[in-house]
Amino acid sequence: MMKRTLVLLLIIYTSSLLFADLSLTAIDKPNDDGSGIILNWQYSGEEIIELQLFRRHDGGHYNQVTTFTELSGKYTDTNEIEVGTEYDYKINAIANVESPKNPGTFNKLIIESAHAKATSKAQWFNTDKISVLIFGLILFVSIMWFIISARSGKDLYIRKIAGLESMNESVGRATEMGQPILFIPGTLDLDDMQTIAGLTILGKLAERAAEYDTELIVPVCRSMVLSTAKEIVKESYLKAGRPDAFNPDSVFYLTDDQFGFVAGVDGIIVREKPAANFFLGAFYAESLILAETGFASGAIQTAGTAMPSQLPFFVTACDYTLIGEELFAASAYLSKDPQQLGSLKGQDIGKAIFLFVLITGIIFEILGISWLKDFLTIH
Amino acid sequence: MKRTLPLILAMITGFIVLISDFIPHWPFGMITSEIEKWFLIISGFALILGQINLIKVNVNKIRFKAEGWQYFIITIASFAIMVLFGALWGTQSNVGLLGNGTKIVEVIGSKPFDYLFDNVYQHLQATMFSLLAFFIASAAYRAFIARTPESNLLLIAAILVMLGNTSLGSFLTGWLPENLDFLHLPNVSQFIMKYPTTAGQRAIMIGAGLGLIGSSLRIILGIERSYLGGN
Amino acid sequence: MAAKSIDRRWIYLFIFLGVAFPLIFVIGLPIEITENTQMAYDLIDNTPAGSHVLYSFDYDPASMPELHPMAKAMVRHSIEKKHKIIFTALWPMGVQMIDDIMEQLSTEYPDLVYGEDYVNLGFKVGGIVTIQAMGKNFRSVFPTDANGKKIDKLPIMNNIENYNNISYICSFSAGAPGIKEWVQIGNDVYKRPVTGGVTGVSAPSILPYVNEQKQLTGLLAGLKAAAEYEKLIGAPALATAGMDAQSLAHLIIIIFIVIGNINYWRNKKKKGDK
Amino acid sequence: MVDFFEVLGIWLGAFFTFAIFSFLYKDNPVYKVAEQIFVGLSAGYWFIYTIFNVMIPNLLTPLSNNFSANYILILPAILGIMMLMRLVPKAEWLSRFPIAILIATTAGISFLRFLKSDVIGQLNATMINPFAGANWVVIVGQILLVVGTITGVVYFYFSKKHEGAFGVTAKIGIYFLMVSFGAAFGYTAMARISLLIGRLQFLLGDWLHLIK
Repeated sequence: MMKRTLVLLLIIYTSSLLFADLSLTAIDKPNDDGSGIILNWQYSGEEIIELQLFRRHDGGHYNQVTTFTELSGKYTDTNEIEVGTEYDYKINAIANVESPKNPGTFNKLIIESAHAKATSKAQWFNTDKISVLIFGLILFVSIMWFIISARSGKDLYIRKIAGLESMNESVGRATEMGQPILFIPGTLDLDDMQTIAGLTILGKLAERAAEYDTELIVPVCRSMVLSTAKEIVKESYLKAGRPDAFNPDSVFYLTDDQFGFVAGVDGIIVREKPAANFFLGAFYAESLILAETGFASGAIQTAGTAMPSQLPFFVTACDYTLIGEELFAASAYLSKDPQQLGSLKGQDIGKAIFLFVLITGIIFEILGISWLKDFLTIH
Repeated sequence: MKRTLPLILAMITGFIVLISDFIPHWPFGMITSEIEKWFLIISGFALILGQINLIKVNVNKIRFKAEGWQYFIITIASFAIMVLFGALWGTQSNVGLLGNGTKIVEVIGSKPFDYLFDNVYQHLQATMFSLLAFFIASAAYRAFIARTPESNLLLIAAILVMLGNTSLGSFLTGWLPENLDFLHLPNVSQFIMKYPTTAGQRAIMIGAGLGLIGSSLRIILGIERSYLGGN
Repeated sequence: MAAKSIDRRWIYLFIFLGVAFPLIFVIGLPIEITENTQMAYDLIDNTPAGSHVLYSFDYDPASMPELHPMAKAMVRHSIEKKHKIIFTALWPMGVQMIDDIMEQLSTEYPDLVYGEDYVNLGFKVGGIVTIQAMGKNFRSVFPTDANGKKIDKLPIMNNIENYNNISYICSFSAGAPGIKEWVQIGNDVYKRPVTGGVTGVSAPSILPYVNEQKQLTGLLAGLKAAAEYEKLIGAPALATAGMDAQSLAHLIIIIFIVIGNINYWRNKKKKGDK
Repeated sequence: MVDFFEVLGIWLGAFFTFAIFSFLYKDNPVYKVAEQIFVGLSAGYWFIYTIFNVMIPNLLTPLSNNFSANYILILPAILGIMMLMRLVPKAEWLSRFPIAILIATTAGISFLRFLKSDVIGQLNATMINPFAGANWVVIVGQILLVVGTITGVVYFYFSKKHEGAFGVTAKIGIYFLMVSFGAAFGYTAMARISLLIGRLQFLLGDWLHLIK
C-alpha cells in the first residue's frame, strides 16, 4: 500500500513537472546608454512560492538579482550592467514539494528553470523622442526662417500688448510724483527662463528710468540674479548716457527665502511708496501678497508670469498683466529689433502648425484613428 | 573678446544640451543631469555674493544713518546669529565646528540653530504665508465687480467654485431632484474646474511653452544677449 | 474709483473672526458625504476586528492643517474597530505626526497597549524601494521599531511577514513619496486595498486612481473630506471646525463681493443721474 | 529647563505671529523688527543650508573622498570662483563666462522640457473625441475643453491683428482664460484659508489652550 502511494505521488510529481512551463527572454533595453537589460518571464503550471532570477557573466558564479511572486511580467535589470558584456540569466521556479519519502513534510524545491542571454548596447539616437525632434525642428526652422527674412528688411507686424504700453505711463507717473519704481524679476534663479525674460524687460525699463532720472529699486532673492540684474541696470544707465546716475545699491539682495523676501519687499513698498511696481518673472504664492500690498500703497502695477497658478492673482490685483507668452514676447515688443520680431513671427507659425495638428488629431480621434495621438505620446 | 567669447560659449553649450537629449550614448546621456548638479555648485559659490551684498547694503544704511537705520542693525545681527549658530553647533543632521553642542541641547531641548528655526523662522514663514487668506478676500472684494463680459465671467466662475467647495454649496442646492443633479453646486464647481478651467490653463501652457522655446532659441543663437549687460 | 469703498481692514477683521469663532465653538454646518469618503469608510468599517492594518504617514508639519484631522479620524475609526495598527512613515517628519496623534488618542482610549494594539515602526528612506522591500519582509526593512526595540519582541508583529498579513494600507500623503507609490506597489503588485488622504491641491493628480480597478479604495481629499469622515464616525473634531471656518470665511468673501458690486452700481447710477 | 525653553518657544512663535499680523493694520515698529529678523534669519538659514546640503555633499565630499572619480567637479568649482570675480572690479568680466554657460544650459534644457510637457504633452492630452462620454454633461464639458484650448491658443497670436473672425475667436479665447482665472482664484481660497486656520490653531491651541 505504502509503496503504491509513493509511486503514485512520484507520478503526480513528475507529471506536474511536465505540465509546468517556464520561459525567459532577455533583450537589450532600447534607447538607453547601455545600462539596462529587459527580461520577460512567463510561468504556468502548479502552484509555486516564487521565481528567483540569477545573473552571471564570463562564466562566473550566478548571483541572485531579484525574486518575483507574479507568474509573468517584465523586469528591467539596471544593476551595474556593463556595456558590451554578455549576461547569462537563469530563472528558477520554487515550489513547496511534498517529500515522497516523508509524506506531510514539504521542501522548497526548484521545479523548473529557464535561461536567456543578452548583451547590452548604448544607442546613439532615442527613437522614443522622434516626435519631440520633429516638433522641435518645425519650430527651429520656422523661427530661423523669419529671423533671416526679418534681417533682409521685411516689415513685421506685432499686435498691441497692453501690459507693455503701460511702461511709459508708469515711468512718467513715477517721474511726476518724484517717487521710485520697484522692479522684481521673480523669485526663482537664473535656471528659469521667466527670470531671464523679466531681466530683459528690466534692461529696457532701466534705460527709460535713467532718461527720466527716476529712482529704480530692484530687490532680488537670488545671488546670481543679483549679479546679472546689476550688470543689466548698469549697462542701461550707460546706454542712456547717464552712467553717473547709476546707484549700485539700487539692486540688492534680501534673502533666498520666499516669504522672508516678501516680508522685506512689503516693508519697502509701504516705506518707499514706489509709484510704479513691476513684477515680471516666476512667482509662487507670494504673488498676491506683493500685489495687494502694492495696491494698498497706491502704486500702478504691471505683472507678468507664465505660472498658470499665479496668473489669476495678478490679473485681479494688478492694473496690467502679461499673460504667459506675452512675458516672453516683451523683449521683442519693446526693442522692435527685427531679429526678435522675426522670431516671434516664427513662433506664431509654429503655433499655427501645432493647432492644425491638434485639430487633425481631434478629428482623427472622432473617426477612431489613433496613430497621431500615439505618435505624440512621450514615453 | 570679453563679450563675444561668452556668447560663443553660450551657443556651443546650448546646442550640446539640445542634442544631448536625443542621444542616450555616453557621455551625452548624462550631460543634463550633470549640469544641473553644476548649477547647484556654482550657485552655491554665488551665494556668497548675495550675503556680502546684504551686509554691505545694510552697513551702508547704518553708516549713513538712513531713515530707520536702527532696524538694519537687527537684520545684520539676526543674520550673524543664525550663521554663527549653524557654523558652531551645526544643524539637526549636520555636525558643526564645535561638535553637536550636547550640553546646550540638554538645556534648551534642541540645537540653537534648530531652536530658532522651529520657534521663530517657521512661525514667521507660516504667518507671512497665511496673510494670503486676508489678501484673497480683499482682492476678491475689489476685483470681482461686474463691469464687462470678461469680469462677469471671472466673478461668476469664482463664486460658483467658492460655493461648491464648502458646505454652503451642498446646503443651497442639496434639495435638487436627481435629474437636475448636474446643477448641484459641488458638481457645477467640479465641472468648471475640470473643463473650461483646464482649457484655459492648457492654452496658457501651450502659449507660454512656445514663448519660452522662442526665447531659449534667441539666447542660444546670441540674438538675445542683454543678460551679459546691456544690448 | 468708487466714491465710498470699505476700508480693507474691515475685511481682514471679519475674516479673522470668521475663522477664529468656529474653531472655538464648533457649529457643525451640514456636511454632505461624498462617494470617495464613503468608500474609504466602508473599507475600514467592514474589516473584521483583530485584523492587522498598515498606516503610512507621508507628510510634514506644513500639511498638518489638512492632513492631521483626517489621519486622526481614520486612526480613531481603526481603533474603534479593534484593528491592530502598524505605523510607518515615508517622510522623516511623519514620525512626529504619528506620535502626536497617538499621544492624543491614547488618552482617549486608555486600554490601548503599545506593542500589542499598535506599533510605530518609524521612518525609512527610499520611498518606493522601501515599499517594495516591505513586500518581501517587514523585518528586513524595519528590524526595530521607532524606539529601537526589536520588533520580534513585540506581540503585534507575531506572524506578520509582509503585505499578505495586512488587511488594508492607508497613507496620508502630501507629495512624493506617498500614496501614489503605495498604490503602485501595495495595490498593483500585492493586491492589497489601499486608501488614504491627500491635500486638496494634490487631489486632482491622485483621484484618477479611484477607478473600476479599485487601485485606490476611496480617497479623502482635503479638509472637506476629513470633515465628512468625522461625521461618518460621529466624532466632530478639528476638520468639522475647520470646515465651519472655511464655510464662514467663504461666505464672508462672497458677501463682500456682493457689497462691492452694490457700491459699484450705486456709484455708476449716481454718475448717470448727474 | 527644557520645559522653560519649550514654553518660551511657543511664546516666541505667538509674538512673531502677531508681529506679522499687525502689518495688516498698518506698518509699525513691531512689524519692522519682525521683518528685519525674518530677512536676516532666513538669509543666514539658507547660507548654512547651502553649505551643509549643497556644497559639502556635492562638491567637497566627492572631491576629498574619491578625487580621481570626481575630478570633473573641478570645472564647476572654477566656474563658481569665476562668478566670485565680480567682487574684483578688474576681473569682473570673468563672471560672464559662468553666467553665459548657465543661461545657455537653462535655455537648452527649457527648450526641450517645455516642448515635451507644455506643448506636445498638452496637445496630446487635448486630442480626444469630445463626443465620447458617459452622459451629456461630460460631452458638453469635453466640447468646452477642446474649443477653449484652441481659441485660447489663438489669443496668443501676435503677428496678426485681432479683428474679424480671427478677432472673435481670440475673444472667445479670452473668455475661457477669464473663467479659468476666476475658478482658480475661487479654488485657491480654500487652501489659503487653511493656512490661516493652521495659524489660529497654533494660537488658540498650543498657545492659549482654548481648543484641543
